[in-house]
Amino acid sequence: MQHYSGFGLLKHSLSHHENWQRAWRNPTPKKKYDVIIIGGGGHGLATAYYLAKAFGVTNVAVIEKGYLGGGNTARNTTIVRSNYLWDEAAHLYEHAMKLWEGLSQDLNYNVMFSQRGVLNLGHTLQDMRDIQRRVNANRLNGIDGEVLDTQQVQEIVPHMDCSANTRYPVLGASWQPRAGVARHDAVAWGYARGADALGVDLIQQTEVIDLLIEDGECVGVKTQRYGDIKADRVGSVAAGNSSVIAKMGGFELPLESHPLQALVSEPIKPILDTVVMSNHVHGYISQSDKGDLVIGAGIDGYNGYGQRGSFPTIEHTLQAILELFPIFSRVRMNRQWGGIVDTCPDACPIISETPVKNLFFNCGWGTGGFKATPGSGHVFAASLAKGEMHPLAKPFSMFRFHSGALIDEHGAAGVAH
Amino acid sequence: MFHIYCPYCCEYREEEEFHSKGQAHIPRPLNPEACSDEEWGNNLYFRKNPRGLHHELWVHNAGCRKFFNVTRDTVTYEIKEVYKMGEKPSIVAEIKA
Amino acid sequence: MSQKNRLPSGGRINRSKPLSFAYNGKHFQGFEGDTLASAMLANGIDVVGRSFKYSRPRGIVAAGAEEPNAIMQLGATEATQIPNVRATQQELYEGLVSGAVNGWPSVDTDVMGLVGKVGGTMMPPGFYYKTFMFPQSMWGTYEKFIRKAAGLGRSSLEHDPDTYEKVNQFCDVLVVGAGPAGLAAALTAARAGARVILADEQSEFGGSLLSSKETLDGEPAAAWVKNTVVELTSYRDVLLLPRATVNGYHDHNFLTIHERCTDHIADSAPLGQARQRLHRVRAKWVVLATGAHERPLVFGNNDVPGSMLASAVSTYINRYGVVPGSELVVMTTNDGGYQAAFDWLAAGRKVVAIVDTRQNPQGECVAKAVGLGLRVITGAAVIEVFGTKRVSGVAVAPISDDGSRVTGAVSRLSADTVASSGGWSPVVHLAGHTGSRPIWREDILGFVPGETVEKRLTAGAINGEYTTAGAIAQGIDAGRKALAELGKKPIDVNVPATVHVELDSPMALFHVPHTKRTAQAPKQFVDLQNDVTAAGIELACREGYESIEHVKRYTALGFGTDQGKLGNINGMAITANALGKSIPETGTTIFRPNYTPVTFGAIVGRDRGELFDPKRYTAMHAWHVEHGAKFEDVGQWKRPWYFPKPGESMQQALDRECLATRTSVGILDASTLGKIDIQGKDAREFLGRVYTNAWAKLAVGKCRYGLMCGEDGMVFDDGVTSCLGENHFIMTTTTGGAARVYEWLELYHQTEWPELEVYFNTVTDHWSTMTISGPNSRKLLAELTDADVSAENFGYMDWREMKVAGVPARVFRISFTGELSFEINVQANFGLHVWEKLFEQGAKYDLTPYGTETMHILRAEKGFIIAGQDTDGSVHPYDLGMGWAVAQQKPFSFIGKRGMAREDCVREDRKQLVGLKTSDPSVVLPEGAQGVFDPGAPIPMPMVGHITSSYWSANLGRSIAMGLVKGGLSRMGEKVYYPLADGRVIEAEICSPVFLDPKGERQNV
Amino acid sequence: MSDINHAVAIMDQVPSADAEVRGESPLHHVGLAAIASQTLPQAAGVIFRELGLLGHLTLRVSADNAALIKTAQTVLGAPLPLSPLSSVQQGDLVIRWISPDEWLMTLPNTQVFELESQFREKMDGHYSLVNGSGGLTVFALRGARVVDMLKKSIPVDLHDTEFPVGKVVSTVFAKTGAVVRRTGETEFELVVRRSFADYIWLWIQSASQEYGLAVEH
Repeated sequence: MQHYSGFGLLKHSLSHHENWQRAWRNPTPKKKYDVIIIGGGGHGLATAYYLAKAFGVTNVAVIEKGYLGGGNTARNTTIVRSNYLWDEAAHLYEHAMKLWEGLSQDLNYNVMFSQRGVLNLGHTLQDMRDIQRRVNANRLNGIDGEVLDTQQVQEIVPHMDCSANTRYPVLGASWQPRAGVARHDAVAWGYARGADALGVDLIQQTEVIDLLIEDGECVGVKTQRYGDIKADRVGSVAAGNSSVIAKMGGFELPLESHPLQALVSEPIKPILDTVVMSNHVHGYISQSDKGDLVIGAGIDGYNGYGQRGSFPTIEHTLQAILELFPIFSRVRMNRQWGGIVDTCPDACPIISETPVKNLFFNCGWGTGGFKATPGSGHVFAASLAKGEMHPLAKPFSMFRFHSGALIDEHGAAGVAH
Repeated sequence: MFHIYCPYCCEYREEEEFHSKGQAHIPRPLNPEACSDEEWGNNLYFRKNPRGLHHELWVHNAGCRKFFNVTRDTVTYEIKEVYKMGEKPSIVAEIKA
Repeated sequence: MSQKNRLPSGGRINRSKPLSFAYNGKHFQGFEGDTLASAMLANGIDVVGRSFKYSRPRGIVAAGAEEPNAIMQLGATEATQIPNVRATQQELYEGLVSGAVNGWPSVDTDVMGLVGKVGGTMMPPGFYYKTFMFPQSMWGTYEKFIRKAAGLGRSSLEHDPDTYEKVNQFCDVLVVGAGPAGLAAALTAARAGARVILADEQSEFGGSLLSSKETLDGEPAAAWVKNTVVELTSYRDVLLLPRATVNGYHDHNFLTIHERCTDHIADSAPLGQARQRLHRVRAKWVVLATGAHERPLVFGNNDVPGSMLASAVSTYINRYGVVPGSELVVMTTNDGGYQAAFDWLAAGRKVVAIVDTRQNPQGECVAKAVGLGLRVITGAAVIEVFGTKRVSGVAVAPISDDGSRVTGAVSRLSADTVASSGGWSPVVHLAGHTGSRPIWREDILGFVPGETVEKRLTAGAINGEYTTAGAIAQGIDAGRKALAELGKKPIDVNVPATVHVELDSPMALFHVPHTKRTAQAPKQFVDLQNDVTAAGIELACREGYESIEHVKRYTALGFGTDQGKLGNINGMAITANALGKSIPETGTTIFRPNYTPVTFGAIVGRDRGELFDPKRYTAMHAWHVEHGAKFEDVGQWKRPWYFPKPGESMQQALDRECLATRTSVGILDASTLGKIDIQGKDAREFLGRVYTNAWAKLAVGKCRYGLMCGEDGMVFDDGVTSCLGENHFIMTTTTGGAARVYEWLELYHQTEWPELEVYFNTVTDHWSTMTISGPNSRKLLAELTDADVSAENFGYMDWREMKVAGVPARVFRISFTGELSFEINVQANFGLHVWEKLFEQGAKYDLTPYGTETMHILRAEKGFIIAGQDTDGSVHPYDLGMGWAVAQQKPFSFIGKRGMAREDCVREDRKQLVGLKTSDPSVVLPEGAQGVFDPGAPIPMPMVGHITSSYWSANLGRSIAMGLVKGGLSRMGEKVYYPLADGRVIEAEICSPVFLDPKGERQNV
Repeated sequence: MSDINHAVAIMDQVPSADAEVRGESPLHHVGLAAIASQTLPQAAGVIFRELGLLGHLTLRVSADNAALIKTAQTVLGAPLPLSPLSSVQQGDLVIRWISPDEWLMTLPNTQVFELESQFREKMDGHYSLVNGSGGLTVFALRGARVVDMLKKSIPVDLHDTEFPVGKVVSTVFAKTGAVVRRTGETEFELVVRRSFADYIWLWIQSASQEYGLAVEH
């Protein structure tokens, strides 16, 4: 793999950048693989990368119906944090956080992971109880976190209205300094380049139209473009389309795919240096390196695969933002869009075996997928490599919805992020 | 934003007056005690979540407060039909063999 | 001030109304009717900004929404700052203050320009992915510089003085765009009596006709526009919206229109007026007549100021009376480009040459040009521009007929302006917002709207129909189609006669060749705002970023505030060429709202500040305010939190309120509790199904506490329900849970058990509820009623009807404090009256008002839970030690019964709610503290549950707490440790949550 | 006076005149009288009046139950508006269609108990009649710009062909709800919940600003 560096840029500038290698090949698939991953988003590509890099499984194909990183990886608002309430979720997201730190170097691809800190605001007494509860749990789980009072919040976000005369005054916040944002597309591309270099075949523009199942065992996939492709194990990482793949396997998932909308302002000069989230007034905001204010909130209430939602959601989101930042009243919204998020009843993912042997699912990330990308990929890769679930993944079995062992993170996942 | 015909108010109203309540036609088991954990869990949580025609439950919560069913394409967002509680849809997704 | 490029006559500006404006601190003059852009050009301002990445000088390119360069900072005061205003869309007003958004020390002499020149070669697309990685710790520093360099204008730092309106509109036909097609469509629909909205982003209706020299029915085009607008104005059901951009096309024909009401008057709205108005439109039919944007040509240094769109040159001359230069070279791939030369010549300035990329163009305009003595160079192209801050000359060379390479010697022409026309791109943006993908048409070399499920029609240039007569005909046709669908009878509208001009077919040219290979040629810009070049796109493709979305994201093509209106089609074509694919194969990126940016304030409207969210008040709210209550937000309610006396700390106030209630009598405004009236012969049965406990035998006149669970068996609400009559109950819910519980009951009634004869009615607001609590409460009540309220006749958990202070009331003898309590309910219209009478009468008992905090303390002393604080959706009744409230033997399987029997719900070691006494009674555990059994365990420590409620109890003279503890109910007397952030580890002992009066004697007296 | 033996408990909730109890409408704290004295209806595009302290009764009964409907109409001495979104006004009595089995009636508060008693006497079957007088109030709005103001507040088509005089809709009003009835070409009436009355009053003031607001009392 061609090494990326400032020196490399200088060298290539002398040859007018005409000699850069391809970041990844465009191969035609083999007849059979050890592992096929359905879905070339961040999680799928990370899974492939770690399969090859960490677990020595290189005979792997990632099959993507569109283009790499073209789903929620391309549409999320790039927030990365690990301050989740319950042990199971906290450990999984912190596992991801540790991989984020150093990911650019590991991939030799700058994913611009910017640890600028995340504030989760509290506006009611119960908010503050929940914040105390979560931060205390985080600290005892070895995750950085502090509870801040209004004054401390104001110091971190000088332009936010922390006065007492707002409808829901800011009473305080939880603060995770190690949290932040990353360049979403770069994550997919970095993993793709890394996986490709280790021999993984990335098959784009190829839709899986069925699963090959022989007496209860998954032995591969049927694709529109290349017909049948065999595999010892198949992992579905299809996010919003997971229920569609599950249907091919003859079972249902505890999922509903909802539109999740986000928007950006026009680029403006730096004015917000951290990530601010509020469950109560229901919105969150950060500023990209390009200068756009990146804004989002909750999912739309109905099922939707249209990658778009309803306008009132945008209105409510911006109402929340102006409640927090009245000075942004004259800033303008440049663009809005929507993704398809597969939400679980307990706002936690599914990383699981399925009723079909050798068929594994990684889905249900709802609004919390991007931040988990490295950890999700790593534990799913471990599970696919060994054929049994990684300890961090075990609590996220789809069968918890039978036993009742849910992990309710609605509090921590209150607004979509 | 959807424009939804309320079968009780008998006119189109804005989506803001309604709430989606998810998949329709999931009757509560008559004898829950007879359900295994698996059956109960399936009834409680597992959903069709189709890409395409979807029969879903909506409530006109800011209007007449009646619940009713909507058949909607989850990709184009076209509403194909609305029908009252207890009625059967006339438009259904073709069953994949 | 001189306007050296202003023509003595012509255009639609008012020379008798001069307006002065400031740009970068210098003062200039323009006229009424100018845009900021036309006024800048009139004054010979060439450089209006610096480019994003290479910091190259940039000038005005276009005359409308597609302008990529002239992005200004506007505003005379801090509070009225507006970032990123497009000069081509900003009408000039007296005293307008503007500035460039970047460039240091100034946009003319910008040091970053040097960096751009030197570093530029090291900044190919995605360069930042390839560097700034080492050392890891440095990224934060690199990032600061990147952020500083990026961004365009700046946000105001003060509150916006203006207001923004939002209006819901409904119509039969919404016509988007008031050019020839749109006007015709609107007229056709309006004449037939349809409800029509016609919106156009410009200050005047007319679109292309405003800068056209065409005649319609022998008169200037403007006359036809005027007559049409006059007729439209005469119809009652027609709404005409100039300065109103349709920005978003959402599902089921819902569109948003951003109307700029006063932006053309000042940077802040006159008193009493809204600055902007957002129309939320539901249209039965939509006619898109959004026109087309001219495509610039991509050639070397095509970003040097003085390089403009051919149509823009014509617009500035014909509409604004401004000639943006003196020596013009036109390069065109089609007949349309010639008009710029004709207009330039008519304005009395020199046309150096018309460079037509076609080998042998035959259109009438060619003959006309020759006839006018203009030099027409065919089969050639301008391959490069000379100059830095203004075009000084161009390099012209013959090219192959497929436009792929230079075929001969390069000659140099001197010029200060290059007008280029690469043909037209229909404005299909809105058509794509609801998921429909545009279709490529080879005959017009452009994308047109694709199939849609929406009730949408299109007319005019958006369909590739570029003649005025054709556009008007299509507009009329669209209007008639809509009328037919609406069942309205059309009335004829005539297509005015126009002069027909014979046209030759255009040439497909998206990337002008150079003698050097693209990578080595001077920069050929595709997206000016984001500094995306043809070489950059080819590099992205070489590196494997092959999807058009990859190219967009890797190079930032179309990411600007113009969303690539000029560059996208050229970019796609160059991508297609680099990949050896066709343009349709490559496809477009997805079009999303907004078409042009929309002010946050306009989207928010008046739902901000005081009106961000309702404040709900009880009938006694004014009294609470008067008596110095501090308030707590509970849902949307403002509830008294506590009532401090002057000089009192919160804790002192709470201690006083608690003691007064336990020793004499206190009063709580409990009106916010949800109340649901339930009637019907099956009411009892229904209660039995939704509550966990039994209701079959509750006698009339009695009250009972109940727990409500979801199907998962987890508690989600609780409250007291009383039997008012054999078929009549009143249910109370938590304050926050009222709406949810009511919908829950309706859901089960309407979807599961419609056969049960029962009706539910919300009566929360109807009753004022005041709870008097404490040993003296009976005395106090007795003094205000004739009814017998003695223990014998009015027992615990009974309710009685009586008059209190002369007001008919229902009084419930229930207690959330553990004291003798009476909950007095009267019609809310009389609530304050009774409340005040209680205080008059209660003075001698020192009747003490208390708020939610004291209520929480008093109930905690008794171990009563608060749903939502002591529960979080993950605990069932047994976890709460409230198995006594679950009637397993009920015949019907109540909601929650099956759920709480699931494998995981019957584990022994579930977290269970217990009382906790700190070993040091003076220490109050913080709520939210996490407990461990082994304080010495290493991180991550195994946690066993958290503190849900914790208070200082003045009555007990110690701290008390409730919390969840793993297996807690079977660990009485054991110790739990709570390590806190400040390093303290607090030791507590597990105990019963009932800290006071376990036998309940106080409430039973 | 307690009526505990009946299947359904009703109570005369209005104090007798001699009790000297003052009733307070939800906007009592605003002091509308004072504001009214300072505003000029002639100059205003929107004219506001609170019709407080009215009797509000909600009748729930299935429209399919012909017998009960008939009885109800006899008791009311007025027809129940059976077609969706319609209303009936007869003297002081206004009956609004809310849903296929629900009607909201307003009448003088002092007549509520009498009517409740009549129903209990005559109606035999599955229905409910609930007194909501304390929880609801009526805002009467009139003026040349009332429609424009309402267009900012509710997502309903108010064009006279779509919303004729007499039509009733329950809908969202800003961030709460209201029952909206057209009482004249430029006259409307909102039935709103007590706890939201202040919010809606604030909203109406703000939304009417550009047209001029007057208060009547």
